[in-house]
Amino acid sequence: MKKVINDPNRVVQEMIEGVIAAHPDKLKNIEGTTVIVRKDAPVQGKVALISGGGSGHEPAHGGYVGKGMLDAAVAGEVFTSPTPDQVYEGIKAIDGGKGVLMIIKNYTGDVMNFEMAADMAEAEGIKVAKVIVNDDVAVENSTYTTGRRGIAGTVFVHKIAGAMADKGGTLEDVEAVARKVIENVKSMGIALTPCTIPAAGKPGFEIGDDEMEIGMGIHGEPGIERTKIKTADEIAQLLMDKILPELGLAAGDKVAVMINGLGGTPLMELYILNRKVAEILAGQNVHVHKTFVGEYMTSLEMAGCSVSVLKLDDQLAELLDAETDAPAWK
Amino acid sequence: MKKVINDPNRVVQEMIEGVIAAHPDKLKNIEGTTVIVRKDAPVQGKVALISGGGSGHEPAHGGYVGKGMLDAAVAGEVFTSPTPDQVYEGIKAIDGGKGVLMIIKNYTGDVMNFEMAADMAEAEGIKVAKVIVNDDVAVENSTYTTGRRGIAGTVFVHKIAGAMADKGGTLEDVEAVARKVIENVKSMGIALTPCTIPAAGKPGFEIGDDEMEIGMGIHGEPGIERTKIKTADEIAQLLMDKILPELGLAAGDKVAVMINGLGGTPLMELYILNRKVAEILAGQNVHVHKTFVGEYMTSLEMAGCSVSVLKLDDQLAELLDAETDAPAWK
Amino acid sequence: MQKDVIKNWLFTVNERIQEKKDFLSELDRAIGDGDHGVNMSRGFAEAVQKIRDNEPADIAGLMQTVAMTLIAKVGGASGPLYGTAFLKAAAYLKGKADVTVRELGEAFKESLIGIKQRGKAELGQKTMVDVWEPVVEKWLSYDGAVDFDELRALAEASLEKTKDLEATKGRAAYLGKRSIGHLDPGAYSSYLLFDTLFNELKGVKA
Amino acid sequence: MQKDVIKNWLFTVNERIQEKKDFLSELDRAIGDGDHGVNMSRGFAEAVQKIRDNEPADIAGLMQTVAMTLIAKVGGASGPLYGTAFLKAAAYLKGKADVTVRELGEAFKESLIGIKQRGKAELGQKTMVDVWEPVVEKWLSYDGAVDFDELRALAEASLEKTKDLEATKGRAAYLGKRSIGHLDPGAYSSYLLFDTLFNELKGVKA
Ligand SMILES: Nc1ncnc2c1ncn2[C@@H]1O[C@H](COP(=O)(O)OP(=O)(O)O)[C@@H](O)[C@H]1O
Ligand SMILES: Nc1ncnc2c1ncn2[C@@H]1O[C@H](COP(=O)(O)OP(=O)(O)O)[C@@H](O)[C@H]1O
Ligand SMILES: [Mg+2]
Ligand SMILES: [Mg+2]
Ligand SMILES: [Mg+2]
Ligand SMILES: [Mg+2]
Repeated sequence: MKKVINDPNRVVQEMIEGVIAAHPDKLKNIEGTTVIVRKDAPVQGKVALISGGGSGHEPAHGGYVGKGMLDAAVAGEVFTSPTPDQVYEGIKAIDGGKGVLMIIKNYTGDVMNFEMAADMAEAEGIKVAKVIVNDDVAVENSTYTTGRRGIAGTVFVHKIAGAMADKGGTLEDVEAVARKVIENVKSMGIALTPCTIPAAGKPGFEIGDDEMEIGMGIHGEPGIERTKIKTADEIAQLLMDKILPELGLAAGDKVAVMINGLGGTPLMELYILNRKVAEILAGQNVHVHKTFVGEYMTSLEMAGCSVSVLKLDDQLAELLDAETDAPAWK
Repeated sequence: MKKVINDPNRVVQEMIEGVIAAHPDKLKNIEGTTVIVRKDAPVQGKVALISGGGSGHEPAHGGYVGKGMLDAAVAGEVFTSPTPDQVYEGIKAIDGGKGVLMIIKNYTGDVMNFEMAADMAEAEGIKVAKVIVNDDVAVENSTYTTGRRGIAGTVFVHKIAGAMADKGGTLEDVEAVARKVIENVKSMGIALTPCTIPAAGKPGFEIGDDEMEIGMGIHGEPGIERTKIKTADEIAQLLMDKILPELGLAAGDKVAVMINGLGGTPLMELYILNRKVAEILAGQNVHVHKTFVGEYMTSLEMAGCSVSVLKLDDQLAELLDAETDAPAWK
Repeated sequence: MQKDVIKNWLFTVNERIQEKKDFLSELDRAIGDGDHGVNMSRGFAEAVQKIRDNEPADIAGLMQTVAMTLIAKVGGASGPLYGTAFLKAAAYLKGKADVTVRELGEAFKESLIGIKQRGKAELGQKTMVDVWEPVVEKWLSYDGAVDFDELRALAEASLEKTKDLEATKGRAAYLGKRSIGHLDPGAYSSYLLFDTLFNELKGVKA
Repeated sequence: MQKDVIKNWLFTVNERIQEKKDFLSELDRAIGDGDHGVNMSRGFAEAVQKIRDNEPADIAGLMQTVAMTLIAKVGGASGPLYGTAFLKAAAYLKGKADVTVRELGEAFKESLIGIKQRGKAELGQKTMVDVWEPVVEKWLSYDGAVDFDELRALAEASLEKTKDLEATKGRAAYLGKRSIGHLDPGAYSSYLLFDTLFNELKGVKA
């Protein structure tokens, strides 16, 4: 394991200290927790947004805290959902009297820990709503099972719901627009290499030198298929072949695209992938309103990438374009 | 070699197509070249800025093209300086009548190719000035030798000189402020793993599983020393021990800090490094005006990082803070 | 029964979990993310420490301490699930100085309901529910004396059955059919809980 | 001499460079970035192709074509250096239909000056200058007939000398003392140029 760290068991706390040291004008840490909140929290009279999950997905989620996005991000241990007391501290710190929306990625642990925190907060009289993001089309959808995972599309939920709250929306408004994003965003990824949880010290799985995993989750959860490595154009095609049918796009429709790196894949490759994704969308006469290329939701140093497509209407487009000062949004 | 690419020999051209597809409202490609320019180039009555170098350093340099930063970025083959005809095409495309500043990283090839392009442009009556960035304190400074390399500190030169041009500065003003940045920015990096040039197909060098290279250049050029891997705090300390004496900072001085990832190192680790860098500066009562943590000047998928410290006066701070719409600046 | 029975049980559970820490993680590595042993060991070590440092006054208090510690220290899926289980049991037993075996069974019925609500899981989805539900139901089915050996055997048999199931809840569900052939890690830790409990209760009069 | 002498020379240089492509890159891998063979092979293959497709009218034209092709196709350090060398020679020979050996020497003196200006290098810094300077100076030192064998030997000896030098210009300079003990790749490609040239010129009358 080659990492720029000190103690493998203290990476989360030290990372948070480094985040606050980098953005002391915008962010603060709730003492004794791993929660990052807006410096000016609680913002009175604004619906507050909280998200989070295991660490190792940086810049998610701390990088999305700021005016126009999240009010708080709760960091669990690497790839481990945060505990309810931490989430509860976050909720308390940001509630400005108009209620709090929890944006949760669909993992059993995340959902349960956030729900317990909500129970605790509601017992204190704080109004809490929640949405669960499940954009990963690699996993079959079924109400009987755990359902689809939440991956990079979550960042669009943060951005758009955050903008709605910033505009003065009620908790119901913010929740509704968050649900609308979730219904309209689909994602899928591939991985080329594993990553190593610092405290574990060894890679989470093994994969051949000429292999890739299609549909892998952001914690290294298995995907649909392991195959020989494919070209960028083939990867773009197979991801879009899974994503597009789920969105039911028609010619003239408007979308936002996110080409997300998992940590170890350089920007050069993400752009090469985007070239084909843009070509596929152009071929269907779908208009790309905005493209985001970079690292938005990572898996430590895993090599790989995901593509997210968000179908936009005018409301979503306007909220997506709204200003935010969250450090990791661009 | 595991990469999301198509043809290893076409990565640069395909990447540029992907960049333009992602930012069609802001950027354009000069046909038949690997030059990215502002969509609205040439901007009449503004000094124009051009930079570039080998590819593989993304988001440098195309990501820094935009209002308030560069007017053009010229991309060579991976880790190979672009040729003069390409640079010349860039200069011609952006000259708005007030002259062009070339921002060159101090590599023999880059310097010579840009200088030849300047000769060609001057023969056409275009006023061209140049600055050469040499911020890498890992290399001994001597006028007799090639001198110090240009690394991540270059991005500060783009930003500040770009802001000065945007404010209406003359070619002399823009050149002068660029030189001021160069005099006041010092950087140094370490590497944990090599990277693979796509067309070469194998890693550029070898390094043991428990080793790091101190002072490595962004093309894998050797550094000062190869040692056993150190902790994040030790790395921060040793880099700052080389950087700080060069800047002659006094208590109360103001700096900007860049914690730059080389491609394979996740943001988590960069923040852990920043924690200690911030602590060292605070210990000397140096005020950090702004911290940039992320990937600004990479070496494909190399794991490692660099630290840059820029000593600021009020002029530099104001220009650093000025708005830009370059895709990779945040 | 008095407080000491439950206290002894909790201490023994902790020992068994520390012993089986790597084994539990190994089970989780096969069909989950490999941290179940680490999670459980972190949670129970801390819970026992808390009890040692500041011993609660009654059984409900012991359960409450375990609940709060697991909730705050474990994270993941098993933290809230076990946390809820102990929280529900504590609520049921609140104010009771002496607790009958039947009442303990009723308390764990509350736990089972809590786990199922929290996790939205039913029997047969290859989770800890597959141990909890048959064991608790059987326990409450005894009219007179409870046959603890029978319950121990049932806990073990229920655990074994998870091997042949396809996971449809929790992280293992992403593996679909590939989850068949492996024991469920949470079912295993639940089996440990019951196995030690029934062993403890054998020596106690109802 | 007539145009064909120079054309044959350029074609032979290209063959030698293609032959030695991997060897040149290997030399560069030791003390640079390992691309010198690739760079030179790309540039000369293209230059020769250009000449074949559209043959220039005279020697200056041949030199000019090579110069422009190297400048546009090579990049890195060697592209502008060799490009400048051929550009300066072309300028000196411009308008000359027939060229004497002395004039060719004078042209290469211009090349040498161009290389040194472009690269800001002097003798002894472990670069191509270490082959160009002694060879060109010696060439111009002959009053009467030029001893091409002597020049060939000198080119080779000059190349060999780069082995013991410490690089202070170009990428190899970052290695400092560690650059000692390796031939300079650019010196090697320059040696190839001169070796083939003097071989060609031996058959030509001055
Ligand atoms: N929805 C659920 N309902 C009941 N039990 C569940 C559920 N999801 C997971 N589990 C149990 O939790 C165990 C995994 O716990 P653990 O590994 O600690 O958490 P995580 O899955 O978050 O890493 C599984 O083996 C299973 O028994
Ligand atoms: N400043 C310089 N002056 C003269 N020759 C130089 C200079 N810098 C480099 N060279 C020559 O260029 C050669 C390297 O060329 P090449 O590998 O093609 O370019 P790069 O170093 O950009 O990869 C060196 O071996 C040396 O002979
Ligand atoms: Mg887990
Ligand atoms: Mg090179
Ligand atoms: Mg687990
Ligand atoms: Mg080279």
